[in-house]
Amino acid sequence: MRATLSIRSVAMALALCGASACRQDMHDQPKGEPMEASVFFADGRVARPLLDGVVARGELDLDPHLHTGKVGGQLVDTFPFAIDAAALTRGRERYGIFCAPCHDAAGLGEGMIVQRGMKRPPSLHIDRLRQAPAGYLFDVITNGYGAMYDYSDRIRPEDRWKIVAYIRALQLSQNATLADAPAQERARLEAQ
Amino acid sequence: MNTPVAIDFGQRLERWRNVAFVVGALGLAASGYAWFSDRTEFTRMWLIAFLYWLAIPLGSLALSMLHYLTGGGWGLAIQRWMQAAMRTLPLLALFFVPIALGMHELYEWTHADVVAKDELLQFKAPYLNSTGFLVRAGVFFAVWIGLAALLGAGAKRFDAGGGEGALVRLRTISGPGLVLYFLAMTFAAIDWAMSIEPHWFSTIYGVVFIIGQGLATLAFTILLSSQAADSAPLKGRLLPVHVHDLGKLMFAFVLLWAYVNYSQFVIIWSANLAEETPWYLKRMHGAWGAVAITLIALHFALPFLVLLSKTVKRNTKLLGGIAAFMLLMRLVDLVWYIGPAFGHGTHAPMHVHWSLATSFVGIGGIWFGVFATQLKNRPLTSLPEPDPHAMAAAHH
Amino acid sequence: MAQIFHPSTNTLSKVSIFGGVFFVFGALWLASEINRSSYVTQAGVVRAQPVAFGHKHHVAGLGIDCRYCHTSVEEAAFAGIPSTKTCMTCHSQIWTEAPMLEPVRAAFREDASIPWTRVHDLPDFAYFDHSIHLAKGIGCQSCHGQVDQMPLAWREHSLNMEWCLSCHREPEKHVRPPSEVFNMNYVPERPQSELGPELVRQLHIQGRTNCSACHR
Amino acid sequence: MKPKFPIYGYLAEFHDGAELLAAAKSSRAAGYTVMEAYTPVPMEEVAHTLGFRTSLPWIVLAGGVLGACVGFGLQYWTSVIDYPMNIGGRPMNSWPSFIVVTFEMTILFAAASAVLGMLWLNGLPQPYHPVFNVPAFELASRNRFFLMILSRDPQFDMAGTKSFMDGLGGLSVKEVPH
Amino acid sequence: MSSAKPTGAASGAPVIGPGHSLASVTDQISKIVLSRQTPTGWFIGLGVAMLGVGVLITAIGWLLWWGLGVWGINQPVGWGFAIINFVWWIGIGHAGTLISAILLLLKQEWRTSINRFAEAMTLFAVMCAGVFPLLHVGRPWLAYWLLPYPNTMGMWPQFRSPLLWDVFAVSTYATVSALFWYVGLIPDLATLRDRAKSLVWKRIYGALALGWRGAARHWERYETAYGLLAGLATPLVVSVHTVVSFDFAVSVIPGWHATIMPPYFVAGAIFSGFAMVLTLAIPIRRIFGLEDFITMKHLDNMAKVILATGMIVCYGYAMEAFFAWYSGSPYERYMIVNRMLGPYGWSYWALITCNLLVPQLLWSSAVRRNIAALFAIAIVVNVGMWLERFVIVVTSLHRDYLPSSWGMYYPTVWDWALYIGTIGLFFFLLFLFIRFLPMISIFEMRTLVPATGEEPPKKGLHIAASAGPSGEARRP
Repeated sequence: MRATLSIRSVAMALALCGASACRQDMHDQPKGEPMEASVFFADGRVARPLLDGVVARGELDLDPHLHTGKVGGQLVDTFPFAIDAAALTRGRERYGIFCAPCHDAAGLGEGMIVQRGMKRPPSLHIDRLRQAPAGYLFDVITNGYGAMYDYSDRIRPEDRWKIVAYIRALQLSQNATLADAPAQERARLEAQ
Repeated sequence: MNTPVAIDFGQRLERWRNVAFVVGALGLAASGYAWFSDRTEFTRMWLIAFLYWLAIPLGSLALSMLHYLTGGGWGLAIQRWMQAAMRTLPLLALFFVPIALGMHELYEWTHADVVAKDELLQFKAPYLNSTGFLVRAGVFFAVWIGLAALLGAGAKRFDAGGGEGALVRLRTISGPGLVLYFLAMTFAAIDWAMSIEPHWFSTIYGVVFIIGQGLATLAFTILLSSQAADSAPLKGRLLPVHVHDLGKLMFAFVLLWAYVNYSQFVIIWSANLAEETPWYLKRMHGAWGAVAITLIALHFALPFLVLLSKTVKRNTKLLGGIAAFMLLMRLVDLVWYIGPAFGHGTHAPMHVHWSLATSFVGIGGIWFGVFATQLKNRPLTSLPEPDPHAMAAAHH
Repeated sequence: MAQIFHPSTNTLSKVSIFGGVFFVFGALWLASEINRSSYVTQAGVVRAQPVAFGHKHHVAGLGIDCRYCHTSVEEAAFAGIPSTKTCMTCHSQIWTEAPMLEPVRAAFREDASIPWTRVHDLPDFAYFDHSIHLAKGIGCQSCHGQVDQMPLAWREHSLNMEWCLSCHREPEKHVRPPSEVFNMNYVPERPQSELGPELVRQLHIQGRTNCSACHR
Repeated sequence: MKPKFPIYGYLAEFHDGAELLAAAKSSRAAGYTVMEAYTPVPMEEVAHTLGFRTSLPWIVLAGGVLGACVGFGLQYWTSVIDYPMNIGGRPMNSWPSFIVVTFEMTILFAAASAVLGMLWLNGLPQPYHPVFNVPAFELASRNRFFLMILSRDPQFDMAGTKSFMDGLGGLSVKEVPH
Repeated sequence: MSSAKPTGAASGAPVIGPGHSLASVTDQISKIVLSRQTPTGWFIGLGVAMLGVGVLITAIGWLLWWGLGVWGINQPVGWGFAIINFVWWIGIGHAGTLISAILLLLKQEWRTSINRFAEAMTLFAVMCAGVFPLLHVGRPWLAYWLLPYPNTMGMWPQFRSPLLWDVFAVSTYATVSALFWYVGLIPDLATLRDRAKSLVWKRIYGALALGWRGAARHWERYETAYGLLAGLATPLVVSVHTVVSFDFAVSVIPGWHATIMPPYFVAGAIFSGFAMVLTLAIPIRRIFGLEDFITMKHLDNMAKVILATGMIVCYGYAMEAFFAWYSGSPYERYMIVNRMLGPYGWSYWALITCNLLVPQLLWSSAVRRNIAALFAIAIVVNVGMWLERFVIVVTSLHRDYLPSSWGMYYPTVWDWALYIGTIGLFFFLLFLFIRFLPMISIFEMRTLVPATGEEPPKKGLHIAASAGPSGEARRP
């Protein structure tokens, strides 16, 4: 009897010590951190999907040109903002991140994922795509096309337009004539 | 070892007294010149010198009462010095007159135009006003002189063989007497020194002055004892144990001085309130800052380290030397406490008028002369005759 | 009186006093070592995941950029855990029958979340912001290690506060040009001792070590 | 090493401290140097008669100085060098604030060196000591005073020392076995 | 000595009863410890104290389980009972060190019979005090974070904070008090080892005595060490309550921020500490028949110390009140008005009654000679000093600069339980101590016995009471 009592009390004491040492109440506070699991919401997520009709701050799409690539339901071939060198640089960077895995850096559709079994996308340099309005390319990025998922949740509209601009530059680069190069460059190229 | 001709301390005292009177008179004369040439500077310096010399009689009053209450051989060793010092209080009341006359030079709250522009001074006017100042000064001196007289009478009765009854009476006076001294000195410090900067306040201020007075008194009496130690009648009566006790007490007061000053400083420094810090800002920058560091080094660190040693505390001559040094540092401390108050702004340049020296020796000379006269009126020591047993014990 | 102790107790008692001192210090040292060990910090410990996702395969093998999945890393505090849809962008087409990916497909079908195990979980009272670190030239690799070489992810560093502070106190030792932050194989062009202080100046890096920088 | 004599020393018992002091003085005069006295109350003079002064105050002073250095050094290093942090605009080296802990560490180190130094110099703890072999020694902590001449003394010899100690006028002289 | 002409302070009573010898002192004090018979009162007392310990354990358990919310603290009074009781206990502890160290340095022989007991009181009071801040940190299992050690957070404690000074001051104080107490015990443990009858107790006391045998060289070092410890403990004890006062004074709260706080806190600590010594000594000398060792002179002297320190404390109150007005600061002025007339005004006036008015009775030697009156006054002072901390903490915090955050403080039953619990713990430890260790220093009492053989007692000096024969001769 005495033995069990003492064993029990020792166990209790150890448990108490252990419990106190491991209390991480400040480390894990009863608040939601991004993408934490939740016991409160039925779907178990802290991150809440927007309810119908709710627009997040800064996400109100009032400009159809910017957000859909269409004006009056028609795809447009103009950019909603001026494209400069900085925009192209940004577009190239975003293209490299999001597009190049399939479309490859040159836009030929030979990306690494395609080599691993992804359905091969068309080259960006086919006539259909070269002649397609910029709004079409924007629309494909925004809503997906064929096997390609949409990227609207991963790329902001402004960046999508910059990617489009970069694709335009890519297309130009693959179909340019000597006459398109600036005079200096032309001279250099001719010399070769 | 035994000097064949016994030197009598009384004779030396007489010589010193004559010198003191002459020096004092010269000093007062020079200060008198300052009074006419620059009334403001004179009054300020006079106040510092006055507070310096006031410390010894008042400290004597307080330490005597403390001794009556607690006992201890140390008190016997310096009892006569303290009793004589207490009896000089009326002289110091006289020396207060230039301060009363020069109030206007010292305290901005006496200026009606300044007060009219200053809400805080108007608020404090019920306390900080000329009439109140004078009445309170009268009360302070009445309390101190009265206590000194009561104690003097009691001591006289004890000397005349009053025995235990006289002792009990002395103790009966000393208890409430200490309370009265504490209160009077606190408010005197507020009136005479703190109110030079009338916006500033610190609740420990009175205690700082009281500790300073105790230290000054101990240093003065130790110095005197060390001078008297090898001549009659102290020779053989002043034992190393007394010196050791006095040394320990001075050590304790050096620590107390550092303690109260540090307490005041760190509380104000840490809280960093705009109404308090200017007092220290003035005293921590430029030349005044150098004085502050000097005080830490020489008013605290040096005596602290030296007095740690038991050998030093038992060496009469050495301890006397340290006591003399402490008396000097007391003056530096007072100048640092009060001097910057007259400057404006937080980086006021250091300024000490020459009349500080003349007032210092003027008041001091006359005071010491009167003190020596008082001393000679009574037996020079209350220590008992040398006792072979005590001598033996003292050698350990 | 008779002896009550054996002569050996003299040595025993002396040794036990000084031994006791060493024991106490030894115990303290041990505790501090344990606290910094991977047993407590979990640094270098591979975490089990519901799906055996290989960073090494996806990053080093396929060349996918960090930001393809961790999309918000440049503009938000939180780098972002990819949604199941991101996985399915490719895996709706390739490895569609792989049993290993069944949890992903199931989650996608049922609109549920995959319960990933957090590898880098800071305490809730520490507020870390990815975007500012990238903007000021701290590479992914500086904190997360060579993720491109991790088959299954582990925590490279302890994430102890002393580790955070080691960089905040001396950012010049860790900073790189902002263009190189995603480079997993970055090698400084010039000696870091020269480049670091220059970048700190250029980028106005403050290396804040006051409490409220991280604790709000 | 085998001890030279079969006993540790001789222990003489005295009735009061004055007798002990006198005995210690005459033993000293007789040329004995390796002695120890045991008293129920501290008697400084006996230790001095045995030719002993302690160096403990220096150890304590050293401990105090070390404590002060460690105390201020710890604060300076942590607050100025290792983790400088602006607290309400106060300087990194906030020496007015550091005085308190410096002081406490000084006291702590000095006190610890006083106690440990005393024990160390005294060779304590030493639960076993030959002198405890003498039954009467238990009165050393009550009202008896003892003087022991150790056999390690160069002048020691079994018979001569015994007779010398018998002549000291104590209550008894006993052999202290090893 | 007792037959010599009166040398004591007022009463002239001796510090040890007549007719004692080395043997009788040793036997009488060690008998209390070694005797098989324990007074029934001890068992009753221990039982009651154990009830208190039970309350303490319950209160701590409840607190750990539910968190600090079970206490009455909240905004704006965040300190509440925790700091009040901490300061109260620390203050009580101070008398022990003071009696032991300062009176030793001042060669006040009357300290000898009460110092051991007072030191033990110090230790136990510091233990009780420590409970409060440790629990008040909220997560006591992380209290070691207060110490500077190379931690994984890579940071150090904030040495500019008086609360950290407190950590150092109190832990140093606890350590040095324990050392001082233990060192003082060593020769007595040897005495008990030599007197104990059973081998078990011989071994226990023998192990604790570290083999002490009273060698002259050992005594020399021992006395040196003891004297040095006293010299170190004296400034330490002053520093501890000074630091406690800094906890308040370096802040900017009206009612806390006053430069007079350090000396007045130290005096207050001694005031309450001596009151507690009286509270304990009066019944104990009665129960254990120690009237020869704790004489009327002790009681008289302690009463005088209480009176003196009480006057200093009241000086502090007076300065606070005067400067609250003189400062001209509206916050300071409001603070003192609120203290006197606000919702907690009752506590201020109760405090004035306990600490200012009642101790004035001690001016009368008739009161000082009346044991019952002394006991009652001591209790009143204990209460008064608790009230002082209540007034300082609660009235200053509950209405500070921001009227919008004014509030009231109501201690809960758990606040009271913890407070009562620590009182239980204190007495529990004290009862154990007086049963198992000599509550009076045996070897130091032996030095008070006339004619120990070292040298005959000297005649007292005129007024000098204290520099008795043993003082100068034995103490370094």
